[in-house]
Amino acid sequence: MSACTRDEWMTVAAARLLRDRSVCFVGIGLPSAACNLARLTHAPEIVLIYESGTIGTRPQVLPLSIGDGELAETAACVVPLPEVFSYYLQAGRIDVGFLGAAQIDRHGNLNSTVIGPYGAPKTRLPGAGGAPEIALHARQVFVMARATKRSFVERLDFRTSAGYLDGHGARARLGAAGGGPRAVITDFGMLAPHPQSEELQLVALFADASVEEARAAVGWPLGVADRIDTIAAPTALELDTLRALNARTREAHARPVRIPL
Amino acid sequence: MSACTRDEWMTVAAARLLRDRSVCFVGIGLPSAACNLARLTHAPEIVLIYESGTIGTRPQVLPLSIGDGELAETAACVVPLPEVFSYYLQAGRIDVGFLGAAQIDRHGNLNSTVIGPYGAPKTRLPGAGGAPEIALHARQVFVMARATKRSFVERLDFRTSAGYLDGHGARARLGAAGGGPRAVITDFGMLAPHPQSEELQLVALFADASVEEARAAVGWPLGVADRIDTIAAPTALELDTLRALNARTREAHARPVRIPL
Amino acid sequence: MSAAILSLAEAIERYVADGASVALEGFTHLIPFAAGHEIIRQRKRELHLIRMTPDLVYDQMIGMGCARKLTFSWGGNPGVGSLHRLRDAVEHGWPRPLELDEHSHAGMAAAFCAGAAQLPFGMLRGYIGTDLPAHNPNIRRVECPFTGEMLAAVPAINPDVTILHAQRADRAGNVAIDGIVGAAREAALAAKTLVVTVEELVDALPPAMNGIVLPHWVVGAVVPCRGGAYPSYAHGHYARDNAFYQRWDAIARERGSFLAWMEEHVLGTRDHHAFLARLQQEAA
Amino acid sequence: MSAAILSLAEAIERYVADGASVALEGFTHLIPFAAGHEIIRQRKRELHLIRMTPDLVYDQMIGMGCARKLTFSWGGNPGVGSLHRLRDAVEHGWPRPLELDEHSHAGMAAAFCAGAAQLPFGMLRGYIGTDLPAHNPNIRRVECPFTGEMLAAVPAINPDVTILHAQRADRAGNVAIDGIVGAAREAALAAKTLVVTVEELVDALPPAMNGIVLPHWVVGAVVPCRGGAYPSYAHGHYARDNAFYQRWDAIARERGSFLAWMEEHVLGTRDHHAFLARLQQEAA
Repeated sequence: MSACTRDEWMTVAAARLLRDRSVCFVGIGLPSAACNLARLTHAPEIVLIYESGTIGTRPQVLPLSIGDGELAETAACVVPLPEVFSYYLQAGRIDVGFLGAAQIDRHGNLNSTVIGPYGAPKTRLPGAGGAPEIALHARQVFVMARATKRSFVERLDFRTSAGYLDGHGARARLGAAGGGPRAVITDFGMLAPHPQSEELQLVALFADASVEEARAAVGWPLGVADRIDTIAAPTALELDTLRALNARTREAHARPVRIPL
Repeated sequence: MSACTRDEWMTVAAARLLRDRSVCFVGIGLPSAACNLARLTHAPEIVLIYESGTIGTRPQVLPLSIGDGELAETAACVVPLPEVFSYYLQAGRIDVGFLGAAQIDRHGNLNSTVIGPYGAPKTRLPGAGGAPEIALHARQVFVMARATKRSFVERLDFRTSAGYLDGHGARARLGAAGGGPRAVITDFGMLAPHPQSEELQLVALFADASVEEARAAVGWPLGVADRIDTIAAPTALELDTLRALNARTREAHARPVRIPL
Repeated sequence: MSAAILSLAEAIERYVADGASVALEGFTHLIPFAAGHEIIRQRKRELHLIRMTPDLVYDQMIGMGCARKLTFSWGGNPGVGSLHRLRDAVEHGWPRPLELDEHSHAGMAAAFCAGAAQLPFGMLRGYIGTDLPAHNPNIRRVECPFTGEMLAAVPAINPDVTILHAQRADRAGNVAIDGIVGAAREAALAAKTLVVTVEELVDALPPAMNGIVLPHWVVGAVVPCRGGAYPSYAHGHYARDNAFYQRWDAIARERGSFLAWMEEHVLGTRDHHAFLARLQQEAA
Repeated sequence: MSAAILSLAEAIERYVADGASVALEGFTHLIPFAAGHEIIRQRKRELHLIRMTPDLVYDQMIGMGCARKLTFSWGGNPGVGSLHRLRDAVEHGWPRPLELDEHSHAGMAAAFCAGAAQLPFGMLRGYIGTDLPAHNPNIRRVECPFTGEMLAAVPAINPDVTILHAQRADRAGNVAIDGIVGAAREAALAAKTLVVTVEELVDALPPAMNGIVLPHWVVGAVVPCRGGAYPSYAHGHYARDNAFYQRWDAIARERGSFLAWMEEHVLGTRDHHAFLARLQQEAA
């Protein structure tokens, strides 16, 4: 497995966190790959929900968009989007929500809105989408984001969705129902909140990564847990399954589409 | 047409009030017969909605209940009941609502809840159902009720749904969106609100009924419009169509149902 | 997480506790009669019954003394007339007094929707000019923070258990409903536990796309129960027995005839199959 | 009362006035691209564009100067990256400044639902711990009259015109949608006028039962328009052209390449058929 990329490792590490039969609210990109990898390996009965309203979907290839036809065709049912957010997410029926972001701070708060001032942005990002309420209501949130000092920052330019706010129970005091970001899977390993301070600290490293690499990639003084686990390299099965999924996906998305004339 | 009953005449009179293409929120009983008679005669494109969620239904026989299978099978679509009340009725998409009641007062307010005090009723009636919001939101309401001094009363025991409240614009001042009870079809003819006082007054009589009969059947001193129209007897087409509909209905409902063993 | 597949007796025993709030939903269509009868057989007491249209099945449960409270919006025998047992309970406290939590359809629908969405209240533009709010402290008002308009508010309904009847479920517990659905889906999603009796258990549901499916992980238990909605109906399986609804008027009018009928047909039968067999025997 | 059957040019001319609030909905699926292009061809101006996920069609309208304001909840090229024209408008005011009314998906869904129900506001348990309310006075709070809990409130969205694309309509104007629907139905019912472009006009819709149908009397106009969702997709008719979405990133990155592409493909074609023919020619 020497040639395994960090993206692959992140995807495998995230997939391993998912228990069979758990109900996941899936976003596009690495989370979608991780959830489907879990489904194709150790969690065949995992329930995948995409915010487009596809409930219990089992795509053969990864969707490019959150609303690809593949998702609808393989779903147990398709419901209107308002129902996904009110009857499923807000109602507390989601075990795991996945989020990514342009910026994350030490308490797992996320920015996907803007770099620079809101009214005069340096970079306008896509915005909130489902994130604020996923962050609020999912029993646990997993964040997947590659780490740099520009993305793992001391201070967010904008708080799009709540992690642990200022920590020390601030989130719970505000009445957020879900458990918050229980894990941040990044390209050196994994961060998790300290039980009291709720500050993200290093809890696991990929087998070929180091604490120094982690500290160099994070824009705040990164705390380290008493014990740092090692995340084993992807197994042959995991890697083969993921690569086959990605290959099927590339092939499907490259297939020329007939212009509907 | 000598043998035409007053129920038939009421049904025909109500049907004649319905314009083609109007959207009607239909209740069970005489209103259902009237709406379907209209559909089978002069208003083939009338849109019938039953509160069970059947939109644009075209039943071959009259339903016994508001949710008979016949309604679903012949509907343009079937939507959940909350949507009927929020997306259709409350949203102001209903032209005509039909209501009946155990008691009606001079301003067209209706009681279908209780005779006697609410906490210690002499007769407990079925209750509100859809009536309060039909009364509020339909562009116009038609009431169908046989008249006696016990049903057309000086004072309601309970106000289940709003007509013109105390009249003189009281309804509009309360912010009710719909137009209120524009016609009360009863077994001597028709009442309608006076333009200023909004008190129901006699505006039309069946060809064989009299003002005296009307006054004798109404529990308040019944006002009479400047001009009283005569409601022509049912035509042969109307009566044949209605009787055929009722005969089909009786036959269908008498058909023994296989017990699903 | 996945739904258990139970017998009806097991499901009622396990999920309907004395004193529980229980919603048997289904609007005319798919009324879970078999479940109501089993609640009567198991002599459940002090229930808070919830249902937009109590119908015959609640008339039976109320008359047999299962209920202390009723949340409802229309309590009649559809197309026929009164529910005599409901009336007797309200008018004369027989067999015991019945507390009423009374709404309009629109209000109760809003309350179920709020329950399904886990919001504390539902709102509507309704109840204007009616006496209901004067008799029900559960009908209040809320102000629009943008326009200042006052709207009606009702508390969310979240039954301890909702029981539905549906056409089919698969072995994982996914439930599919065709036809008139009323507020059944909202009542299901609002419940702490959902029990669904079904006409048939199948290996795989037909493709649903935009149809009505309750996914297995919101379903507590699935109960195979053929004919479980009779004398109501199951679209595609059997028709509503309108004649039974008409006969019920005479059966339920007097306490004696009601009790005798219930003794013989419900308490005197082991299960829904036996109940249906008894009726068929009588019809023959 | 019944829907008019119009050409796309007629429908846009008649129903989309300069300055109007316009929602082209459809969540990834059934995005009404043809209608957006016709709005550009007719050089509509000062529009208040409304859409949960602006997507390429809004990138195009914004870049061509049709919009003064955008109500939205996620503005990216799905699975690809940025909407460069949206960014240029927000970051540099090119071709003109764009006012933002920014929400989360849950908030915007609640606003569409309120619009469809003709309620003045929608509510949700949301926006907690986010900076959005600080920048959007349209996100407020409302107190539950039963529990005292504070919930988020958003004003109803009621567009002057909503435009959808759907698979089929019948000649009366009943519209049927299969597959992913997003908030399209709520946006449709919230609109003052609803225009629907469809893949095909049929004599009779297939039986719908619990499927998604917009009845003819809520539809203002139906526009036959084959391929009207391309490069988005119409379930059962054609697939999403993911490659086009990826190509758009390069086309839209610079003002010059964007304008040249729009001139040639949209302004330079008479209608959607000609647009598709031009693309096919290029692909050959």
